[in-house]
Amino acid sequence: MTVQAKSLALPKSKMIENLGRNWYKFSRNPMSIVGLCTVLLVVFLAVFAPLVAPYPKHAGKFVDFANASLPPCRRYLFGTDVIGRDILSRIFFGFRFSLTMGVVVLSLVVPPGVTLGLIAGYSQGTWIETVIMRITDIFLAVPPLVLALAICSVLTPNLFNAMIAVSLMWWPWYTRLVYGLASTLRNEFFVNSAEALGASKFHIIFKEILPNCISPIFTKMSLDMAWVILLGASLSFVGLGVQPPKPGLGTMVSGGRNYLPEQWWISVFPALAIVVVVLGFNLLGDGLRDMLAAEEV
Amino acid sequence: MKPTDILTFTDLKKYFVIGYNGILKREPITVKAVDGVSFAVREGETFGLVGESGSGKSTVAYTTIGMYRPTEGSISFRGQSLFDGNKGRPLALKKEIQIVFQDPGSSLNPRRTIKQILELPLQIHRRDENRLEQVVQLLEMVELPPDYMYKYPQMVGGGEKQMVAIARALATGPSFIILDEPTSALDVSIQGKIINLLIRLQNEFHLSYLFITHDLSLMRNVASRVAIMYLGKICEVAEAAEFFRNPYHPYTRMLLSSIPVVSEEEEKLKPQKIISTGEIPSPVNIPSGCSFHLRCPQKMEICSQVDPVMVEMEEGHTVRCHLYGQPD
Amino acid sequence: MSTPSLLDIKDLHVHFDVYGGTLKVLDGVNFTVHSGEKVGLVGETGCGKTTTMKSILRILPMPPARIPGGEIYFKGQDVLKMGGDELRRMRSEGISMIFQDPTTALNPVFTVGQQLEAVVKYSIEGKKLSRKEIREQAIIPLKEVSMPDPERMMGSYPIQLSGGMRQRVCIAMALVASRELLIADEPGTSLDVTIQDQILRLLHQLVEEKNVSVILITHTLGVVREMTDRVYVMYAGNMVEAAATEELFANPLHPYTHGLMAAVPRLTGGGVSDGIPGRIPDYLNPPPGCRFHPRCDHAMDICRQEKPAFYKLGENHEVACFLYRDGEK
Amino acid sequence: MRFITFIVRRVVHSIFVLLGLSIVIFVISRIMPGNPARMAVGPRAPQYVIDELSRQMHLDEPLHVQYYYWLRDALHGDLGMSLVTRRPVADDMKEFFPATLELTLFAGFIMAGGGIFIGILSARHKDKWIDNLLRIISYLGVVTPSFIFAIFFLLLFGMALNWMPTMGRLSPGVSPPPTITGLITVDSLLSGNLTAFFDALWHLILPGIALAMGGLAQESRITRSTMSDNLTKDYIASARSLGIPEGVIMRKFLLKPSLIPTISILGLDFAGTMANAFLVEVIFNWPGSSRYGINTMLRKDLNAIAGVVLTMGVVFIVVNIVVDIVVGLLDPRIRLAPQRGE
Repeated sequence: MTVQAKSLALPKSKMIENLGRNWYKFSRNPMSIVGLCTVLLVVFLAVFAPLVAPYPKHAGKFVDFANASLPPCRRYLFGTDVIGRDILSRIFFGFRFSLTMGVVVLSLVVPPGVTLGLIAGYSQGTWIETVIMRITDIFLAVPPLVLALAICSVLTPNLFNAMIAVSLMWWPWYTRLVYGLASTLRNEFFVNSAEALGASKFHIIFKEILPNCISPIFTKMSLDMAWVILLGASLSFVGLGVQPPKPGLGTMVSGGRNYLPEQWWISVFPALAIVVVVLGFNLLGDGLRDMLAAEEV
Repeated sequence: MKPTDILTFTDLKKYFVIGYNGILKREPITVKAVDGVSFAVREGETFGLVGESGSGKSTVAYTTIGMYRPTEGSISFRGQSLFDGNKGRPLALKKEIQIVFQDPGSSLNPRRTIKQILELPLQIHRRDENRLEQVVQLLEMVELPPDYMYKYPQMVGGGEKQMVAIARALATGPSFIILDEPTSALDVSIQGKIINLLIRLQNEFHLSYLFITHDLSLMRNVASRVAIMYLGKICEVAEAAEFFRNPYHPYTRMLLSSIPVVSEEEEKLKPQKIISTGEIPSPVNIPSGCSFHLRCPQKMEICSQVDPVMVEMEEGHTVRCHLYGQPD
Repeated sequence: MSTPSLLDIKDLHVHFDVYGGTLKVLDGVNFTVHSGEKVGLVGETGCGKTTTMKSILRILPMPPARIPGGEIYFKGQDVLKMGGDELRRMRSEGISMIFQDPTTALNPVFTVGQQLEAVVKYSIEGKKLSRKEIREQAIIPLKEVSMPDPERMMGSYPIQLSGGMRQRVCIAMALVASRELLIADEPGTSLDVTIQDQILRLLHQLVEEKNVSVILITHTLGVVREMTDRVYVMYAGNMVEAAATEELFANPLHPYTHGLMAAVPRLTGGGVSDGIPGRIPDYLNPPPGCRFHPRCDHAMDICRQEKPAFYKLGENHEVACFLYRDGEK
Repeated sequence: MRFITFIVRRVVHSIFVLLGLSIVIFVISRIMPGNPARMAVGPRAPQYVIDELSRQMHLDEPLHVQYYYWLRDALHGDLGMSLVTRRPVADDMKEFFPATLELTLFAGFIMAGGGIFIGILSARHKDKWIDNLLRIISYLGVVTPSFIFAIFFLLLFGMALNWMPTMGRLSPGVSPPPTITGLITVDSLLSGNLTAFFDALWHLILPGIALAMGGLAQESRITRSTMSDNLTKDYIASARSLGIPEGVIMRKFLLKPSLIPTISILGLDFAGTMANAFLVEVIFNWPGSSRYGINTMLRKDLNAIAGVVLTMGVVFIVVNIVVDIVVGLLDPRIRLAPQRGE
């Protein structure tokens, strides 16, 4: 009666077939592919900035008044700023700051936010749920940028403190998302059945409920990458994020503001860079939602 | 030797507070989902519990497996109470009582394979044997091919999902299974297979069942004894054949006469046309006296004042209705 | 044909375009209703009953749905070729449909009164009525469905009503818009047995009074036996058998109908049959020939190759099965 | 009756949230490295002045006592002194806040009105060229931060085409109306000074639209997707099958249920608008409390920061309550939700 177990291993064809099905749903909307390519390009430029940028030295302390305020030309595709630094190269390095901001904030925010949301969602009707959700409500009572500004202003302004400020502000959004999901899943019969079997709380929260929340969390993470970069640029713009001479995209836009409209390229190109990065992550996020949402049905 | 009782319900009550009236005085609005239910299931028997929505039959099931704690009264399994003290139910007792839910779609986790689903009870209750072999055995027990273990629930049909749920219930080697409307969500053509499978398993493993459904024709073919519930209370209990041949309680008769049947003999069996009238009252404000009096064609004066008590008409056939005399 | 047919569906095909290909759901459906007749349509989940009915009123969501072939004649006119106004006239005066789930068939943010008045206002003779007259017209159907306190009902929202009440409101709305054909999609199946019994008896009485023809869709054989004159049995997108109700219950021919009849538990006890083995076919690539052959124990080679036509047996009993190809068993 | 208990519970809940917020802000202002008293009087002040000020500010007492005094003063409207303007923060807020309120309300109207209009337009002509065009525009709106919109608008309409003013709330020549509500457009209407009204409106357009773009995009996306979802619902098919003309279905039976999600996220989008006001006001030199906030933040003026953030919190909570009430009126399912029986 015992059956040869090895023959029952998960057939390779099954995994490939799943991949094919997901790619089909992801790529049905061409914009998602545009998003994916944009993100890959930005990541490539950020990682290989020193090799790829035409003037890597311009990203640091560098002065070249001879070539200051040149409009876009063959030697400087995006022109130079008032101190003669090539804007294109600085944008490549600027991508580094944006991506680090996004990755660091998300890795600081998602684990605690999701765990608190799961615990609150599972322990419905108990004081644990009330405490966690009330604290979340407080943080969500004020727009994230405002509180981030407040925290930044208190700390010495630099990229690291900006990341801390945004992270302090951002975890409640995940707690509320996962709380919503977990509190409905909590009443599904497969959870009741696991409890009746005597499964541990840990198993129920992390092995039964969490897998059903993965796709909405993943979709939100890719959309939030865009939001966090946007927020970082805003902080830098008002001088609370990346400090000159480091090439933060927001800082560059703010730096060029007083030279408008004559030397428009100093602000416009970094602004476009921000839009491109944020657009890329948004399109990627929507594509992921289409791919993963169909899973729910 | 009189068969011993495996599961005994004594005056079980379960009230839910679902809100508060007024802003200041905040007196609670309670729903009396189960309001004093007593019956016993014998070893190896299939005891049927039938009733419409709001009757409390599912609440009885959920309280038995520990999803809710009873407000009053008790449930005891082979003499041992299921709810002593407020610490959880011992694992040994959890092993003995299992449940199969109505909706196969929501009782299996869509994100876990059937192998993972079946492994959970094995991990908790039967740590000794080789896990993979046990899973294959369980699948064969419910007539499913072994390669089903790598599928996700949504890859299989409704009937097959319910078979997996039955396999999961059998995994701990229980002696009592609650079947909460196991085939209501399935088409008639698949229902037969599940019912016959359950009967075969009952004989093979000497299981006792509490079978819950609103479909009386199905109940006639499954249960040995039947109890009918209305708004949290039992109205009538009888041996199956007797229950359908000679129903006493007006509600039982009304329910029987409302069922659409397929053959002439069944038509003859149905009591003469009792026109069902009125809506099922909401369990929030249950009518006074006998809760059925608003819809009862043989309503008497006393029915709206005094709530009748269970009376034994014949051996094993009890009914709760003023028509049949009450102990003075 | 004796009396002129009110509704005549000829060789209707309906396909749905989805991920991975096309669902060939309806595969040449033929269905007729004569005026004043009560016709039952029996079939299990996913056999295409509701798709057929929705194509009559052309309320199938296109895309993903598509009608590659077939005609639907209502009083001699092909519905699929009707222009906007003719279609609207047919819907507001000819045919109306009672949806299966009363909780989703009523607009949640409008009162019962507002929805009923809208149906009256945009019906053909509704144009010349004043606001007051519209309101009076709207209350009448509520009384006809024996609704307690119709005045208060006009002002309440669907969420405030019980399942049974909502079902009655759906019937009332359908009464305003149907002079000739009423389609009831599984009326009351989502409700309790005693409430469903009230709804079915109400429907029966209204149909008699207004002598409207009815198509009653259901998956419960008992309901068909008590409520209809003639029955169609449907399986996987095809009509497999059609007959007068007593004839069908006395002498079921098609193996699927046999299996269905045997599977229904009887009040008289005697245990339950094992039902029909296997599962309904996948519409992406349905089995060739007769779509029931993978589950049929009488399957012959011809069944696996060709699609059986509707063979006539006796006065009005038709069956699509090669066992009866030459007229008798 | 249940709706009123719903609102009362909502208000009580908001008060607790506000209290929590005040604790968060207080903690932020106290974790600052360095002594707040020294910051207040500047580095060159003699030590005894600093010690005296510390005592006055109760800095020597435990944290929770400090919080108690701070809260008590705040409730009496005394938010402490601002370093930047040397005036009580409360007065600064009275002077600057109405300007921000006017700007954000103006942006709010554009966002709600425009968002719903565009959403309906693109849902009605689903997948036609106009729908795709609107979707791309709304996408850009979501993606581009408002300060970049502000700069583009400033560059294009302000400087290049010179259609609209790009500085302040009123042109120099125009006499401002008497301040009744502090909102120039409203005051000028009340006092019948039409030239000031149109001039103020003219000044509002550029910063207002720049601020509203993000919210406009979100609102139109939500309206469009809800409308296309609801199109497949049973009650729409049922309305069609009962002969109700398509136009009536779209305008009435489809529109009302589809607006509910749109309005419920209005609160969230309005928050986004208030946050972005910080940047737009700096760019357009708009004398609002957000620009005041930025200046105080750059100079670490703790009391002012606390005042600005607290006001922002109060406004946001009030807006959310209003949104909940409107949604409750629109959607009977919330207003009359029956008791959850078994």
